[in-house]
Amino acid sequence: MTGDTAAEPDRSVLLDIYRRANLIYQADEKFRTMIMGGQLQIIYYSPRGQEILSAALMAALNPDDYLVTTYRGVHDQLAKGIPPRDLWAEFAGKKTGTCKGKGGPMHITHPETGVMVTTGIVGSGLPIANGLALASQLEGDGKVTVVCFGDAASNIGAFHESLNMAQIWKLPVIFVCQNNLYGEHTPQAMSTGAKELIDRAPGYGIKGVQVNGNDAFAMYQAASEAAARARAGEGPTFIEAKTFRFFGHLLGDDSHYIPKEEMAAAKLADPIPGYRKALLERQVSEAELDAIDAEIAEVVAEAAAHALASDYPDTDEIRIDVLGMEIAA
Amino acid sequence: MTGDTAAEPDRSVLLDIYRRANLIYQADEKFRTMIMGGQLQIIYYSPRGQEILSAALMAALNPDDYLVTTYRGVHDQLAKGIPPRDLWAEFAGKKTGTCKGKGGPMHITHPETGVMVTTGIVGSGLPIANGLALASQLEGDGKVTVVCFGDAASNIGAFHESLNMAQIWKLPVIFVCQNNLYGEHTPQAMSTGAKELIDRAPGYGIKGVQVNGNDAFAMYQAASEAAARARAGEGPTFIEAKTFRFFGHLLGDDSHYIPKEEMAAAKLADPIPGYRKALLERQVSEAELDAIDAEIAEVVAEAAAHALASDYPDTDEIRIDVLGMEIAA
Amino acid sequence: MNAETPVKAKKINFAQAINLAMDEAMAADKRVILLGEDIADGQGGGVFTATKGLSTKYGVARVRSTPISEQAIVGAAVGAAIVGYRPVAEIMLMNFITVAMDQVVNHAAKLRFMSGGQTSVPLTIRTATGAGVGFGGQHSDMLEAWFAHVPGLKVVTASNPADAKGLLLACIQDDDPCIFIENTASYGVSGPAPEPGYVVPLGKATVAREGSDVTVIGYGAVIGHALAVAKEMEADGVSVEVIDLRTIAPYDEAAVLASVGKTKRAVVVHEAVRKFGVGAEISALIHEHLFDELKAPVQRVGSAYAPVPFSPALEKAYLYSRDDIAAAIHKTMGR
Amino acid sequence: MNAETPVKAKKINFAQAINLAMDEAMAADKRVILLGEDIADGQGGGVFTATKGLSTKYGVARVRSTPISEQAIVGAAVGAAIVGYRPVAEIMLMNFITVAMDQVVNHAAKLRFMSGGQTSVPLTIRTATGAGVGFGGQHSDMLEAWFAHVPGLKVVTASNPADAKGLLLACIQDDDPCIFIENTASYGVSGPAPEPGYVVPLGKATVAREGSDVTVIGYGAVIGHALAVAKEMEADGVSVEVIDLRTIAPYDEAAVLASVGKTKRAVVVHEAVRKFGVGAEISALIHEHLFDELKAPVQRVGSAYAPVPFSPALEKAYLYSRDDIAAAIHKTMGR
Ligand SMILES: Cc1ncc(C[n+]2csc(CCOP(=O)(O)OP(=O)(O)O)c2C)c(N)n1
Ligand SMILES: Cc1ncc(C[n+]2csc(CCOP(=O)(O)OP(=O)(O)O)c2C)c(N)n1
Ligand SMILES: [Mg+2]
Ligand SMILES: [Mg+2]
Repeated sequence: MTGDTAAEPDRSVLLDIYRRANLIYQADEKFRTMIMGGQLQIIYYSPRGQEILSAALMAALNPDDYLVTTYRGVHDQLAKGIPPRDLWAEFAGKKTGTCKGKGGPMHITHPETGVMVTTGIVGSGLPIANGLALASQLEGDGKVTVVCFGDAASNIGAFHESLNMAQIWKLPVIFVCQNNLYGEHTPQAMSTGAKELIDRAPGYGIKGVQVNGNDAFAMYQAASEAAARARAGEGPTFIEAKTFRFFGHLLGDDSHYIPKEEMAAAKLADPIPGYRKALLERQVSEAELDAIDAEIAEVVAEAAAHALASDYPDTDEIRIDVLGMEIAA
Repeated sequence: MTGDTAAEPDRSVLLDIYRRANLIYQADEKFRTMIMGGQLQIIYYSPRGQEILSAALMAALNPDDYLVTTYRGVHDQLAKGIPPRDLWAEFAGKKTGTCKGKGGPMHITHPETGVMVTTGIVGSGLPIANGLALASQLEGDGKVTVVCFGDAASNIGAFHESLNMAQIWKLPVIFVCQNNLYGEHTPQAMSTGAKELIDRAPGYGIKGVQVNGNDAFAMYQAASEAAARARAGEGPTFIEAKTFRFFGHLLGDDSHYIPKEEMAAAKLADPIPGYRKALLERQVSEAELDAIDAEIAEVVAEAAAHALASDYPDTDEIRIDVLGMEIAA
Repeated sequence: MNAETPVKAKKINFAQAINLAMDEAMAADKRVILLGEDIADGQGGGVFTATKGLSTKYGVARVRSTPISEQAIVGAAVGAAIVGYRPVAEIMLMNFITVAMDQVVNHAAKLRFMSGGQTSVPLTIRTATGAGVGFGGQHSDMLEAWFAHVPGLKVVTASNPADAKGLLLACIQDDDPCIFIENTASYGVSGPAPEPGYVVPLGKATVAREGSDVTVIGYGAVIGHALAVAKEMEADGVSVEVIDLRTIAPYDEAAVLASVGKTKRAVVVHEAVRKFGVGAEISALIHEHLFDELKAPVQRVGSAYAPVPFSPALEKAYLYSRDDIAAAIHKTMGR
Repeated sequence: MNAETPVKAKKINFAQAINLAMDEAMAADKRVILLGEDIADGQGGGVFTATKGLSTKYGVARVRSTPISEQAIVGAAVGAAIVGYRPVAEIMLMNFITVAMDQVVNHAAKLRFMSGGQTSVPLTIRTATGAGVGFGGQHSDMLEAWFAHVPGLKVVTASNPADAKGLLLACIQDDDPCIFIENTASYGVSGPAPEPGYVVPLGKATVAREGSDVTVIGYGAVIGHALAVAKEMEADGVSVEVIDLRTIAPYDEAAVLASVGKTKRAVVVHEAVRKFGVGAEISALIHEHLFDELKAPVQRVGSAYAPVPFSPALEKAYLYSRDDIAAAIHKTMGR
């Protein structure tokens, strides 16, 4: 875990993190409700439990920094700033979605907020993140690229090649492993030879930081330091951020493979009430937080309604965006 | 480098290593002569400089242990026991070759001596080695699988996936990185983020050993220990064996990318005369070694002659061994 | 089985059929082992439950949940296969095989040949795919044409559960590397259960329906659609023969040519993108052999030239349809 | 260039032509960058010297020697491309692309579509391959049919140095991901040098030789052989038209159909394995459009259904040959 304690972030940053985290929290709840209620027919990878990690991480970045994430990406995408209505419409396969309905939940792209790629192939985002960072390095635009992935993804070849390349080229990239301790139904110890994922850092000579991702303060600090390093040309950082997912791999997963005590302990440490408590202890009022919650509830409700009300794309879209030139009918 | 010093191996082992190393040395010289003289038209990856590493490694194994190696494999293949005439004929594309001329230099297989796969794709031998070791583990046959690869190969995804899988399954496999400091024309520091390749071991929780591969005693000890561990069910070992290649990546390479002083120092430390000297210091006589050399010279000459005299395979062979069933003409 | 079991009515779905094939193979031969992500019962018996119960029955040494390391999975299968094991590697979805193509194409397919016949590679790769389930661009591709183009590989898929069982068992028993393709949308689809021991020989097509006017050639889920179209066309007085290839490569050329030699008209159908697909090979073959006898050029039906879209509206526009099959048949008849 | 230079006689080989394309592209646009193993001058300027001098001229920030990490190479190219760079990634030999197929197929090819057109992927992958040079099973495969079957990718190859220069430049300037295939055996082969700025448009075939009796369709090194056969056949009174596709996917259907519509006979030739190859697609297309006009079924020439063997004796048996092309032409004429 990060050793040094820095000064706590400003109150405005703390509230910003709260806002991002609660948007994720409420959006996730709404997605689950709609799916269970049959209003949306999609495979859904809930980020419940990982909200604080993502909110603190994105709060430490600039709006135009790049993000690459995965199928379990709702938290990252919303925290990075994608307008909920655009995201929602994409999840619903509508033409008003971020990608005109072509990508869907696993393939969200939204360049205006720096969300460049969302991939459904485990590990594949990392090599692409290097490319974004390489462009920034050549361009000298001062942007940082963050790529998020899971613990189990750290066992695939692309992870290895990417951390190595980033380090030798000193790319401005932050590899954020959201370690929720499971890959699908397999616990880390069954799939990973390393005692701690962070033990992989020396194999690339890369700076490694292990952090409690559910601790907004620690996570924000780790991300800020990594971003500063990247912007200073000092190269990449590998952050292992410990967290937990409460709804298993995909919605409907009964988490049979998670020991009951482990699940219970995780729920006790739920970062959402934890962070609220931390803010209350820091002279933020209940009323202020409730107001934010209420505002977000409206945004989420509107986003969902917009998605349902929107039209599906025209079938002609099948011939568009395949190549630069439109394909003949 | 390995810390503990064990008792020196028996005289018979020392001579065995000498014999294997000198077979490689003379075979390599003959190959180069034949190629430069136009008698063989092949791409040739000389193992010159890596003879002792391979000889000591194979001397520490049983004849029926499995080996997986690469395009730069002559030293491993001969040290493992492939009859020179069979190897030679394969290099010449003749039907008397190990693979009837179908595989060629980059694809030598000779199950009788445990040489199961030679691959031309960097890094691909490692996953396959795990499979051989897995079969041995299930079979309980006590065999060990050794897979050899280069330093630069440690930057490809397959390396990562393989060491991890071997460790979590405690497979009886030894990963031998023959670190000759260059991959093609690229020095290690340009391609590898790790300070030392051995720093990658903790990332897999695997036992790692760094050794001077050109030191027969150290190499033999490291290999023996790794084999014993594997046979005892204690799992895999990653051996980083430092060495050097004197003829560059492939024959004809002028080594322009190797600093002159580095090459000069390496030549000064040439393991072939070094080992001869070590044996002479251990009461082995010049005459004894000369006799071995002479015997090997004959074997090599015969192998080369046999290869040249042999026939090419029938063209019908193109339809055989593609599938179990012969392909119709 | 007790006396009351209504044997004739017994049904089985694809997931169960595939499970059964592995179960029988594992019972018969201890060298049959399974490798794949989450395939052991502790991890749920596979995301599509195709391996459910097998680790409990045969142990986790033989039914191994793996890390997410497809190169290592296929590589381990290759290594074990060349020393006599018969590994069945599950690559959860076909698009994931793109990270392991080296092991499949450069090694599994070639080691028999490159070794001069010394090391055969009796492995099976099971993998699921197919559009129509909203999985989007990276989880739905039909890539069978790639593998069919690689000498040394067999490519197999089934149109019904009984065949799935019989074909998968044949793959496992076969001495060559086989790619066994399962249809994501079909795991729950049921059909008559096969007898124990049922094996379908590789390389043999079957006539799924006899007809005299036109031959529809396909495989996998296409066959159900083709049969439905054939039935509809009966009303129009068009007699459609349906050939189920079962083995896509090397395919049963004789069966294809015999049928088209009889009907003189042919339509090849697959879900994969039409361009450069399996249908091109079969069309070319038919023309090469039956040019003078054909009453019309062979028609091809396949999906649009596009990645698989997420939106259901577009996914439909992407996918081949029964209407497409019917239109192609009419085109061959219109002459 | 001084006054004595005999401009008209200027020759250039494939390696130089390819180098020239990158040189011009880099000079014109600083977003053109090169990635690949050993491509910088410190490492020899590429194993086939195709990038020689470029790192010295444009710096090692833009001409980057990489680790042996093909996924990272292609992935870095994809990432840089979606933010406007125009990376040219060298995958030394085509078989090595098997470790990076995920990046090529699931990402480069699909990101434009999956993003709803927001991120195009203007990258070029240069890769060498081809049998006949004794590289054996894992360094010689022609895999163009795979990529042609993937919507979103362009596949390009050249039959002469000038085209190589013009086509590669077009690939780099193109907004879609292009696979540019080079022939290992041809790097040293010379031809007339192109004018500076010479670009060959993608998607346009060319008539390499006019003829009236039969059309031979091919690409890459095949064209040289086809032209030689055509010349020989002239003596027999057979007039052979040769179409050089140049872009394999999406290919110039109109040019193919126009030529065959004229000659009424066609032979498709490629070095890749015949089965499920590019020739199948073209044969199917021609029959679909010109069935009534064809005087004979389209013939396909390709290599044997086998891995590429090492032994020169077998490599010859594997490879398509001029005799095969001639025999196929005769077959179409024999009717
Ligand atoms: C190459 C590849 N293999 C397998 C899968 C199937 N798959 C999707 S998510 C997943 C688990 C990933 O776990 P982890 O990286 O820990 O991320 P988490 O889902 O826990 O956030 C697997 C196996 C895939 N998408 N891609
Ligand atoms: C996947 C792949 N990429 C690239 C190559 C080309 N290549 C062959 S050998 C080699 C260098 C390997 O270096 P190293 O692993 O250090 O082994 P050495 O040759 O030094 O013994 C390269 C890049 C290849 N064969 N396979
Ligand atoms: Mg996880
Ligand atoms: Mg090396």
